[in-house]
Amino acid sequence: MTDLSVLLESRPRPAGRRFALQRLPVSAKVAGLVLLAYAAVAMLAPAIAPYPPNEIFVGSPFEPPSAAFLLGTDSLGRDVLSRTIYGSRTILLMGGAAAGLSASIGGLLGMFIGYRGGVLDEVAMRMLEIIMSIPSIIFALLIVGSLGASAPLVAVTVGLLSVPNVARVVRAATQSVASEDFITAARARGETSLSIVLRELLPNVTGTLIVEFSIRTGYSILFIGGLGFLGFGAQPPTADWGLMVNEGRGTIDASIWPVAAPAAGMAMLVTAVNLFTDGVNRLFGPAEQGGVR
Amino acid sequence: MRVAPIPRLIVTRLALSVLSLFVVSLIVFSAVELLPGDTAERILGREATKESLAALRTQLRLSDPAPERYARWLGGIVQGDFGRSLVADRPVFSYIAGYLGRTLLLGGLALLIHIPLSIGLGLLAAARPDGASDLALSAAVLIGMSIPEFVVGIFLIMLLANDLQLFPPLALIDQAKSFGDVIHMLALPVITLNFAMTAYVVRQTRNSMIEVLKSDYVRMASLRGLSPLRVLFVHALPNALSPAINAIALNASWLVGGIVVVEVVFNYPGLGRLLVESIRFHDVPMIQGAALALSAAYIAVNLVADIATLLLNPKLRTRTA
Amino acid sequence: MTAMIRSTAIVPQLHIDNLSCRYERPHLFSGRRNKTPPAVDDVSFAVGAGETLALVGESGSGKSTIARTIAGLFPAAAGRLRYGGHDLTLPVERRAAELRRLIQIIFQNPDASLNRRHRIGSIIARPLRLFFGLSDADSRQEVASLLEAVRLPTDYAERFPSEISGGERQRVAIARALAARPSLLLCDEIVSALDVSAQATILELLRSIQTQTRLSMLFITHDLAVVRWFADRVAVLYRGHLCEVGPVERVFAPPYHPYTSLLLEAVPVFGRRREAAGDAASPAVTSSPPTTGCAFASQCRHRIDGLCRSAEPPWRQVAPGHAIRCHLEASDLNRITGRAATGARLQVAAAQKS
Amino acid sequence: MTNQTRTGVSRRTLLAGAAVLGGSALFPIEQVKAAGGIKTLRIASGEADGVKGTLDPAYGTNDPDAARAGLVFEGLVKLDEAFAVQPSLATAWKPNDDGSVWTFNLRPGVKFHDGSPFTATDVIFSFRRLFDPKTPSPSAAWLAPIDPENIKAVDDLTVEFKLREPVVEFPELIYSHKVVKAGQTNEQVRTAGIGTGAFKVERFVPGEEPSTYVRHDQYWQPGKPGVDRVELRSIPEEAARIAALVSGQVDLFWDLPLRGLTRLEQDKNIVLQTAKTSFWLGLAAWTDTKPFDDPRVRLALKLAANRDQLLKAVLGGHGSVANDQPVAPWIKFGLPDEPRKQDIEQAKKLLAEAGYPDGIDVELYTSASGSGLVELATAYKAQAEAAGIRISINQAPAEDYWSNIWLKKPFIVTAWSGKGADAALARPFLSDAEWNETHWHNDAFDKLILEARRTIDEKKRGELYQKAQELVRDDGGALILLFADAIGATRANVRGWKLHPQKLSQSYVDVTIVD
Amino acid sequence: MTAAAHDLMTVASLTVDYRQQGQWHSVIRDLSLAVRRGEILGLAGESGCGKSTLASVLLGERRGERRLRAGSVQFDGIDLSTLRARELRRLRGVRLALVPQNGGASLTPTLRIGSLFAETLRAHRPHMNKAELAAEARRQLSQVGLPDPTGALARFPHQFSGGQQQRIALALALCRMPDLLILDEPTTGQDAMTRRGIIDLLIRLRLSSRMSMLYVSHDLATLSEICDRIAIMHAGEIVEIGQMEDVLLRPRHPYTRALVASIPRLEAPPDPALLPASRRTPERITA
Repeated sequence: MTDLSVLLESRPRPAGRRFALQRLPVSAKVAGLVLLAYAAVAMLAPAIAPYPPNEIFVGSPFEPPSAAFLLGTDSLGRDVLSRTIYGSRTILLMGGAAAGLSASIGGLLGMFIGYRGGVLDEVAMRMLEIIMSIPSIIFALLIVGSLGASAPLVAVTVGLLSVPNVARVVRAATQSVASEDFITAARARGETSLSIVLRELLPNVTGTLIVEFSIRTGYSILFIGGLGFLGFGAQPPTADWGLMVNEGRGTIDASIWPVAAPAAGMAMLVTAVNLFTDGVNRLFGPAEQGGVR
Repeated sequence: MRVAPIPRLIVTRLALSVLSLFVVSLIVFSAVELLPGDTAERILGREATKESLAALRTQLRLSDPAPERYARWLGGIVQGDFGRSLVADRPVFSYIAGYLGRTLLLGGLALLIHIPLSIGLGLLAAARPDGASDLALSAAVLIGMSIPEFVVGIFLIMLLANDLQLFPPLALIDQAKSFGDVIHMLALPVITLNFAMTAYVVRQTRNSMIEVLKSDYVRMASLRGLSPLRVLFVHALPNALSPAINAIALNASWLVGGIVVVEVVFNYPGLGRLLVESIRFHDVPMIQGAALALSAAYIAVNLVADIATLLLNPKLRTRTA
Repeated sequence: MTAMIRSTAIVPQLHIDNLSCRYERPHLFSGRRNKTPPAVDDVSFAVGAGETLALVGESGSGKSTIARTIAGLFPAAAGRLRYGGHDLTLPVERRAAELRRLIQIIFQNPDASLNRRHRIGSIIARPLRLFFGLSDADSRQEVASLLEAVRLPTDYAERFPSEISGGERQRVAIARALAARPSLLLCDEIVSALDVSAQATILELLRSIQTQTRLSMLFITHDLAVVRWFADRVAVLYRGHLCEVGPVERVFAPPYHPYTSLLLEAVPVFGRRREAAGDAASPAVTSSPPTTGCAFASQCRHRIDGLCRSAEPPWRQVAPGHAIRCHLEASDLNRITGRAATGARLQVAAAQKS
Repeated sequence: MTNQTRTGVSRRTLLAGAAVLGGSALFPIEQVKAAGGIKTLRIASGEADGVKGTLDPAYGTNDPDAARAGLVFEGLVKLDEAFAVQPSLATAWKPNDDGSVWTFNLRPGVKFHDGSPFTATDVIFSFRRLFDPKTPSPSAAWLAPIDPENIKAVDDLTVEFKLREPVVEFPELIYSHKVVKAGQTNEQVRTAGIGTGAFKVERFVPGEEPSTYVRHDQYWQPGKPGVDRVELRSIPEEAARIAALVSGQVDLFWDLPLRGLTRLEQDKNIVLQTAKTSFWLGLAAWTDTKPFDDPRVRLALKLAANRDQLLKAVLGGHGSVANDQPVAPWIKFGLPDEPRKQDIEQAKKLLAEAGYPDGIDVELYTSASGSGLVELATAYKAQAEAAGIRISINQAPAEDYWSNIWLKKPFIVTAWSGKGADAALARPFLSDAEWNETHWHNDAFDKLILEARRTIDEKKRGELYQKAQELVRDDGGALILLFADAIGATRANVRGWKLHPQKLSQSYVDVTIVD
Repeated sequence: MTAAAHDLMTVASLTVDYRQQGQWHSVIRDLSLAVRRGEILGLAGESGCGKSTLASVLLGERRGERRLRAGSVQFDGIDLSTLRARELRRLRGVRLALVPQNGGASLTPTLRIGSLFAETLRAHRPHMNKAELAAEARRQLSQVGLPDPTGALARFPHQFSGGQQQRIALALALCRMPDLLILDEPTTGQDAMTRRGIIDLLIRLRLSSRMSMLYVSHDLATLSEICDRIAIMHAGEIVEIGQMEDVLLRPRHPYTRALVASIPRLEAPPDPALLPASRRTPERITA
């Protein structure tokens, strides 16, 4: 007993640091597996889809599900299963790209203004508030309407529209971190702003960024689906889920499958994304504000 | 600014919103300018001839430079004149009022159901955190939220209107003869919207309620021997509502813009559809009017939410001693 | 006046002359500036080489603000600050690397001052890289000896802050400060968030480091008992105003500034139950101190009505290097405050010590 | 109150409690006459025209416009289901020898909605305003033979058109041009719409749905119309339209989707009507542009199509296959011949002969601007692939299709509404036609048309038109693939309505509603 | 005289477990303790030793993540663990009250001080009218030395300073003059002056009433000012208990000794013997 601290201080043991993923709740793990399955289906689409997605009259129109057509056929006799499988590519790519775009630009912007504060922060926040006070749908319709609907454009548009939301959340997270003493300590050491943002701040808002990314993924998928449904997204004959629902709904009485399959695909995907979001949110602490819509 | 009492909040916000709306109009105008094609082409469509196009362009003064047209429009706005729709050749204001009214009616009814429903469910979930009811409820609302609203709408029409014939499939509110009819007609869109909105507020209410139930003051309230009901409704609930209100405000502002898909599915003549139509026709004054109305509604919703938050939170309402 | 409150015995290294600081946030859209009373008002003191100056005061007295201003983290509204040949009025971003290295600051809460996402080794290595250009490999040995210096096992370098106790975290913060090989350490309430046992170890550690390195220290605390045994000199701060400065033995002996006296009375006597209560009513807390007169006037038990609230109190040199800022004469102070029970008890203690 | 939703009443009782909350004052619901005995016919059109909507027959080009104008206004003549001209406001008409002067006898005793009598002045006013530069009417282009200054009132009930050139089928030319009351301003015509039709405007605000009309008590056909009131609205979504009809929210449609009608066919409360039309869908290629400049390529394109399959895919079987010429066999002067069969080998051979042994790569533009256009492109692309015609589909925004793509791109999907033989041939295929979407210049064809227009003799004229059709079929740049049927549906209690093959010519004069 | 006669609260062989990540861990082990009638018992220990858990168990609080594995807690002869919620409620506030560490956080932010008093008084005396309630609240507030008690009733908790909030919390706890007052670190985190004020209040209370108190704190110096007896708690166990002077001035248990030695005192320097021998500091660290 030479050292008091040995006697007096209770010292937390280094709990074998588990990977973040392992600490996710079960529901989020299941959701993660579902998302992996989606990714696999999307990547392997050419291999697993029984028919080419856009080939018409592989069967007669509106065939009910059968061994040949597991999910039946649509009005052009196309295989609904194959189209649904291919549709996962479009939506995953677009949703992921949009979310990635908003999380990276919004994240950087949020960190920067959150850290710098002052007049820059005031001006930037007002600008963001103003942009957010225009309902995103107006922007989306204007942009997609003016430049022509194409998958990359829709993804970029939806991504950019979420930038203010992400920036706001990340800014708030940054502010609470930026007021902590380790940031002050870094400043006192004379670290550059860039170094502080990247080395000190970034690791501490990673959780927020991950949560925001997954929130934005769910949001983007729904938004892109809605645009597709309104005819402002992917264009026929693309196997796009929103578009498929729109195309199929006129003939829903003849066959429900052309609507039900992409709808279910979308619902399950977004549910999985949301459950996953929920899990990472619990893991990394609350990053509210944005909501999922 | 949040420490400011309510009147100052309102004044500041109103001043700011004027600026916001100005920027909105500028952005929207520029965006429309970028659209290919022009109003005359859109109006005349396939039947257009060179002569009729030229005549219509002159009539609508489309060949004036863009800044001049914007300045003319802005000049009108300052005097309370929203201009005339290029396509309808009627004052924009008369449209905005009606369409906005209907959008607000639908959105309002949706919120009327939404607020008690989602807060109630949130409290239910918070009653036993991670219990069976909490998990089931969280899962249910999460799935509800994850289905795109157009899918929900389509299937609700199939199920509740076509098969069970409980509600009319379309929201043709002009056919309503009483307020009861209106509610009956709007039932499906209202349900559809609630599908989308519920989860977030339930989650917020649940989380903040759980948080508040763990707080010192709730603990102390029950340690002072107060009845559980009093602890719940007087001590816990008012303090748990702020995040729920923010979530509701987010939903409400989502409603303002996101309602367009639901309007399309249920054939409801709301502002969102007017906007989509106007974008199709490049009807600049109408787009401007609709965009401003939507933005103003958005700003108002957020202002109301902030005031509610202020009212609920004495810390923000009064100055610190 | 400035000279009066400076000890003649020290060779000043850090000079703070007439420092004032003010918190105000310009509001962009209202265009108004929030007029707040200064957080630090006309404060002057000096810290000598190898000396420990304790800055004592309650929360909100401005003591942390002073430390931050010295570190260049907060702008001075007025006043002159110098360290050796360096001008300290510059914000940290514009200071020379050498100056940044020489002055290191340690914060109250080690949970907040260590980046949770970095391993302890990398936290301590950071100043080594920044100031001495050491690569990660080169700094490993240095980190190990710094850990040893603060009596932590060297394998702690691989741990994250969450995996060690609060006291250990504070030692990591000290090691990080030492890594820069500073000559002035600003310690901002560095033990007040810790359990008493951890407190003792940290204090002892700092003390032994100081004896070996001749570090100067500005030691900020509200705990008089710590000050009594840790500091060379004491400066007492009340709401941004300095009210008493002097060598620790002098300050802890009569005559006291009325505020110092009150502070001393508040310190519990260990192992003796009190059988009588003092004046129970808490002093009326006003939201802002008076703009004229003595800052302490409204709480002062020996207030001279008419004078204290209207006129700035003068500095009175009561002993060499010991100054009190009060309208009362030193003899009066001695008479009034010296009789207080604490005073008596301290005199006894002081006598025992000497 | 005739057409209540089936479950409306009980539902409403359930919601009676909710009604207490608000009361109808909360929202300005357009008050409908709810008095007993008023029979309201609720019609829905497919297309929506939003705030662009008008009653003015000078502009009315889209479905809802035409439907509104059809309720409120009447023309001198009308087309029957076989596209033959029948009397309307004119009781009789006759041309001079070469068809350059036409005299119309007007129906006596006809009253406008405001009670004023219908006379020759109104006819002259109605036609002259079409040429007024202040009324940029798209119709003016068609009516070029009319000289507005040379429309004369012979007497109160006789009008004479002195044309710039002879037009043998002048009544067909003007059947869609309605008569408005003289002296109205454009704005009045647009929204007040004083005409002679069976219904007068009760409420019409462009962009506000629905527009409502009440019976014209002084209508010239005794005992008509059969309903008291008409409610007209657009329901663009096909599924929504069907649902609304099934649930009884509307009574009548004339613009139903051609595919997926299962639900309506099974519903006992719904009566479906089908009519053959000459509305055609097809592809148009510029005959002056490679590779379409070679007639063999054009023929190969035509041979590559499997028309029966297209009919099923694009129209769900509700239509007929076409034979690359625009006049359907059931239309007057239509060429009755067997449509082309798919012949991949022949198509390949033709392509090889034309110098494309490896096939051709072409870009085809389409858009969702009309029903079936995208499906047609998709389906044809798949079929043509076998013949070495590799198509990449470029889908343009629907809004801009007719202004930016049509007539501006060399290979597009197109569609033309049903017309008489002359219009169907002349408007797209005359060398100098403004809408020559195939850039086809065939002097023989031009001559045939012009000659037919001067030929009074019906039989001869028919032969000329049929020859012209053959030329289009064999040499033209248009793949005219399908004629679409029109499908209409009513609730079973709607009687007396006959679906007109032409959207623009629907009439509700004879409709009654039984309880 | 039975134990119950002079012991107000008795804890016998208490073991309390907490559940963490699905596993139960003991935070209190086989702990026995008694609070005698009219005494002030200090419970000292460093953070994480289980003293706040003990206070909570003594108040009869029940939580899902916590279980009493063994032993009993008796208040005036009543076993708290067997009480039904309604019976427990009748005890709380009336006979058993808590002053929490953070007075500010313990006051519902949305309620005015007046309402807090009114509801607390009314919960047990439903017949008081408004005027009586206000009068009683004012009396309590002035008793704890809050300036302007009348005005205070209309204000919200956040409008008071930390020290004042703590006084209000104390006044609320004293509302019904409970038999046992449990104070859980009531002065931690407060300024010296505020702490002094609260201690003075408690001393006055001790002198004027025979109320029993359990004062939980890590601050031995403060405990020594007011406690009759002191119990030293370490890692879920009581390592030493006895008269205040005995425990603090003549500690027996090594832990108590180490703890006492590490306390900085104004009067006496720290005992160098108890401080660790300084290790050699590397020469590298030079200014």
